Amino acid sequence: MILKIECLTKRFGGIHAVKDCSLEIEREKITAIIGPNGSGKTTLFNLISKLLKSNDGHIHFNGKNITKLKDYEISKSGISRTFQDVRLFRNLTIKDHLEISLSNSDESIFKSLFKDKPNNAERIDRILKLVHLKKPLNTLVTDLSYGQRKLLDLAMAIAKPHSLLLLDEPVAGVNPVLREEIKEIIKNLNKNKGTILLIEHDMNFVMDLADYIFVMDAGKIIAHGEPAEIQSNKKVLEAYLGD
Amino acid sequence: MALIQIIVNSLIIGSLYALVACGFSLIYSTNKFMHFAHGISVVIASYLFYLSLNTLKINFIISILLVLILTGLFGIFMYKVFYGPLQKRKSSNIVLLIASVGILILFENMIMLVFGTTVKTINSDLTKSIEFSSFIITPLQIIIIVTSLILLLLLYLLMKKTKIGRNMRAVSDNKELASIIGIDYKKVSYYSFFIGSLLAGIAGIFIALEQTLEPTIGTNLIVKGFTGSIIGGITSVPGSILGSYILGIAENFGIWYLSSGYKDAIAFTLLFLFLLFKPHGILGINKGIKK
Amino acid sequence: MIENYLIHILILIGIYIILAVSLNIALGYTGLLNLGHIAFFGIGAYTSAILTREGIPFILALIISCIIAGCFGFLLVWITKRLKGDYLALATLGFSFLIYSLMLNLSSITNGPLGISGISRPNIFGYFLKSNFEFLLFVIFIAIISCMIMYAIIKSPFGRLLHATRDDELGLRVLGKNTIKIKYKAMIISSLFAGLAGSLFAHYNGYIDPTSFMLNSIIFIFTIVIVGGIASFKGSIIATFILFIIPELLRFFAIPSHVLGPTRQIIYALILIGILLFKPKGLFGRIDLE
Amino acid sequence: MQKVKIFLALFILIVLIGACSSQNNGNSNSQSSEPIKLGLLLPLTGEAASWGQNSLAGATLAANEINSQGGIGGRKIELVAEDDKCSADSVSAIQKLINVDQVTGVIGPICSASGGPALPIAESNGVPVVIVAASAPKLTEGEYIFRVYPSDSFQGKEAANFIYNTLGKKKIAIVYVKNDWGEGIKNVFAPTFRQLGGEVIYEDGVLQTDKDFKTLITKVKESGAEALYLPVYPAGGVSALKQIKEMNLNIPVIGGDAFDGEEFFKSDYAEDTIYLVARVNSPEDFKAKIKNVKGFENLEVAIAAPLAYDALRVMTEAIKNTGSTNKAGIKEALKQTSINGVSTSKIEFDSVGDLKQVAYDVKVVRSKKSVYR
Repeated sequence: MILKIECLTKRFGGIHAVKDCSLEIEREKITAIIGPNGSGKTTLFNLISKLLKSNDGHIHFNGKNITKLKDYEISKSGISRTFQDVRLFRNLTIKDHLEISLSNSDESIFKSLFKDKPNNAERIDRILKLVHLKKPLNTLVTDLSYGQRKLLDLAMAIAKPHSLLLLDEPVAGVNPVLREEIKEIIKNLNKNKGTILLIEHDMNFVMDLADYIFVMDAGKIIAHGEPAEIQSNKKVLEAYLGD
Repeated sequence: MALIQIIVNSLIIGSLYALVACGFSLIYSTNKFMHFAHGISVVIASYLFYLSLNTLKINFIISILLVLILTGLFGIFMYKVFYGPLQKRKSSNIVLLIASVGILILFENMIMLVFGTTVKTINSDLTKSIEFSSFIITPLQIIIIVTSLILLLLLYLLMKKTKIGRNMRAVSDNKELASIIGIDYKKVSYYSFFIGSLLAGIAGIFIALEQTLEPTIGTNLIVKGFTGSIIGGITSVPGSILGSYILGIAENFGIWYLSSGYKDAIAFTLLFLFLLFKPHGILGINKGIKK
Repeated sequence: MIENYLIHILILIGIYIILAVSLNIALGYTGLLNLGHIAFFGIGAYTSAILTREGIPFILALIISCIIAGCFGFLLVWITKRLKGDYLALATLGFSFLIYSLMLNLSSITNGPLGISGISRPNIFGYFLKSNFEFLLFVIFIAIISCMIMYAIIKSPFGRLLHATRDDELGLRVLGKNTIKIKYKAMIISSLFAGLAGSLFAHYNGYIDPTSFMLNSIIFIFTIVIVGGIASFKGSIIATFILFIIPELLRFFAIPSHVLGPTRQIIYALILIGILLFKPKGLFGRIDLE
Repeated sequence: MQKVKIFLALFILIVLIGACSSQNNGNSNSQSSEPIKLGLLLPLTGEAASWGQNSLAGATLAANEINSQGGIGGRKIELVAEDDKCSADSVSAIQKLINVDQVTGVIGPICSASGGPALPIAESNGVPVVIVAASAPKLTEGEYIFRVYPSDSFQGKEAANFIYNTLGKKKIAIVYVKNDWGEGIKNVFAPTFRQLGGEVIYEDGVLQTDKDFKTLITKVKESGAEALYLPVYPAGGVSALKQIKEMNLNIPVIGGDAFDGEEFFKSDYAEDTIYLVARVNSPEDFKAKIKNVKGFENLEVAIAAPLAYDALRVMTEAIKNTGSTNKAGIKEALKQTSINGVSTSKIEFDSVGDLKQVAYDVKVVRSKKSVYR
């Protein structure tokens, strides 16, 4: 068990975006959180990666309590994430983005000036092949298509040293061909022992991908289990069809 | 006994700062950039008033109206020639700020060319002092304080009750949204510059009567007005007036205990403290200021 | 004889290149809207002048004034780290006004409005830089070293983080980088070199007073970076040349002397506004702030 | 990285071209007939700009008169004016005068703030200077620096004597402008007044940009001072006097020499203000002559005009005595030169370079005119 969340709560004024959420993520498994839009999935992600401060409850990662850590500390402790609306550095190139993700010694001026920089070229190529991003290294991110920007965001999350990968709606607004490609990428990430937690509101994308599924509605976890159980679960259908 | 006189002095200078600050804050809250050249609108108003009274010998009341209208138009001229094109190109606030200081330097030196650098004063019988039991004040100073307080109310009503005011608040809150629901933010910007500069006109006339005229007083005036706006809340026009009174009180009581040389130091310290601990000021709205 | 005057202008250009490039590190590369840069220039100048007046050798005084300017840089970021955009610019402007009024009022240390005069020419290991030409060589040497250091930092992996902090600070934090610490380092580098430039200015001019660190000079140095183009190294260098040579050229025009002064200021203001209106990214810039 | 190297190499190249062309800075003392250039270091913008205009008028008048009598040994006088903005900008201004225009001598400055940084440069380049009005005591320490206006130390002493002995006021308040001129006068006035047995009951400095003195005046009223010594500039001074009248502070007000100018007399609040000024005669016929100098028809004439006029004349007199434009020779000549000036009857310099004979007049403003008290 790599990630353990206990009754995590987040209130915006009166309304509860996330209410007493508890869940556990198994190592080297693909776990998915599904639920209709506005069910608090993204808020949960933002609480885990500390873009938002929780009102109470706590989070354990690799056995350590990370509730009190700052956002960059949580990222440094091994959690990488992507964003639904991709965040990239608009004046930098693909190579820059991956160099920043890969390096962990660039924050100290002395090290970054004098220490001989490891040649990342080979690692960058490997990652770009992994995410099927076939673009010259020095293209500016502003010249990339929406899909390519998604792939680069994924590549950066993979490049950053991590033991848990959080994917926020990896295929939202992506053409069907690319959807399958991303599904493939996630699959072989998991093949070489990657632990993945992804959010998706599209149920059937997740069904044959995830090993374990949690279903959220109105900020609470209403069901969890193997994909097969979830598919037949009445409460899940109600939440989605909203009768 | 002198304490009451200090309070009166604070109110007088506070009112002058308020007259400068409210125009600046109106323009800032609508257009979201710091119009530093507002200081020169005040100076131009003073010199126009001097010109029409002393040189052209125009009647007092007509001169006032003439100066107010001309200063308002000067505000629109500045927006049309300098700020409009910059905003069309979506220049950042910093670029607009630097442009406004460029405009300040430009017109300050033009005035110096036209009117020369010697000190000018306007004599008026409004400055015969009246001695009360514990303080002394002149009719002009009473008018200044009363005008400033009336303006506090008028501007509050303008912003809250009138159509223009509502449009200004809408544009200042969200320019794109405002234009979607049919508010022509260009026209609103023109209005804000006209009214804002007209307020500068009022400030210019009173400063011409109360103090002496020099081309170089623009910079000092706008720095004090901007400090008053920050203290009161730069996004709230009535707040900027309140902030200016606080600045007036702080300065006068400050130099009552310290030397007069510290007057500006007190203002800058207050500015810095508010920027750090209460950047949206007393009445301002905390919108996107903190992380 | 003309080259004495040329040397004088080149010395000032050398000093202001260090100042402009160091401002660009904070403003252009890291996106910190620092209107208070001239305060570090003033702090460096006054520290160096006061230390050498107390008999401390020039080189030591130079280093100490850089360090003290750096500390003030750290202080400014620490104080304003919760602000952004307009309010950060306002706070830094307030900071420079505050430093100005301290220089004016702490007469026991800074002589107040009288300023400090008779600041000694630098002596490096016993060799006095008497003539301007020697001083110019010294300034060129320091300017080249400073530019190389700053250029190396910008081109290093750390430099990439500066760009990333400007473009999307949150995005960078999610990649595990402590952006507050990055901003501290950027401002310390920027203020350190501004202090260095201040010290050189004090020892060249031989006289400093608070008025040379006020609004006109705040906007002058800022305009150099804007005209050159933000986040453009050579932009800042070339713009420093341009913005120095133009006002000096005006001295040669046969403008009737009693309108000479105001006309010069008007032409300067028109150039500034013209650049902003017609070449917003500046001469060599590719980036704008928002 | 290589982009910067090319650029900085270019930077060094320009310098070397500039530097190696010639290191000689021998001053041209050719006897050819081209004009003798004299530099004017004056504040053409900023707060003291009106003084700059006056000096310009005075110097131009003197030059025109000399040129109409055939110049010096057949060589005409040519004036080159540079704006020192009454600040440390004087450094690049004087650099241009000395190095580009290769002036034989410099007239000015008006403000001590400009004199401080600039005069040492003239001294080290061996260029003779006759200061028009910058009155900070230490400015004339250089051997090449002379002055046709008394140093501040005189004005402070004279004012103390006048107030204590003539006016008979024992408790005095002093409000001075916080700049080199104001501070210089206060530093001499206060000790002198105490030595005479008087008491400086209130002392305060105001910023040059300050226009609101009501709280200050309240403090002066509270202090029970019998008179107010007010060495400030006219801009602040007129405002202060207006507020003094408004707040019924009925004690005599004594100003510094900066009040001596039509711009001050003509203001509506200068009535009954006493001020001390070095006896700088500015006779009416001289003012008339100034007014018909081209470009200065509507100038409000102040003492800077006769001062600049005399400064130029004593410089040209020294050049005539030296018989050449050799700067060192002119410096020596200036030490012995003595002329009948307009501003002061006899212009002669003491060992330091200040006027030997100084007289102060006490003047008072009566119905917009300045008359002797």
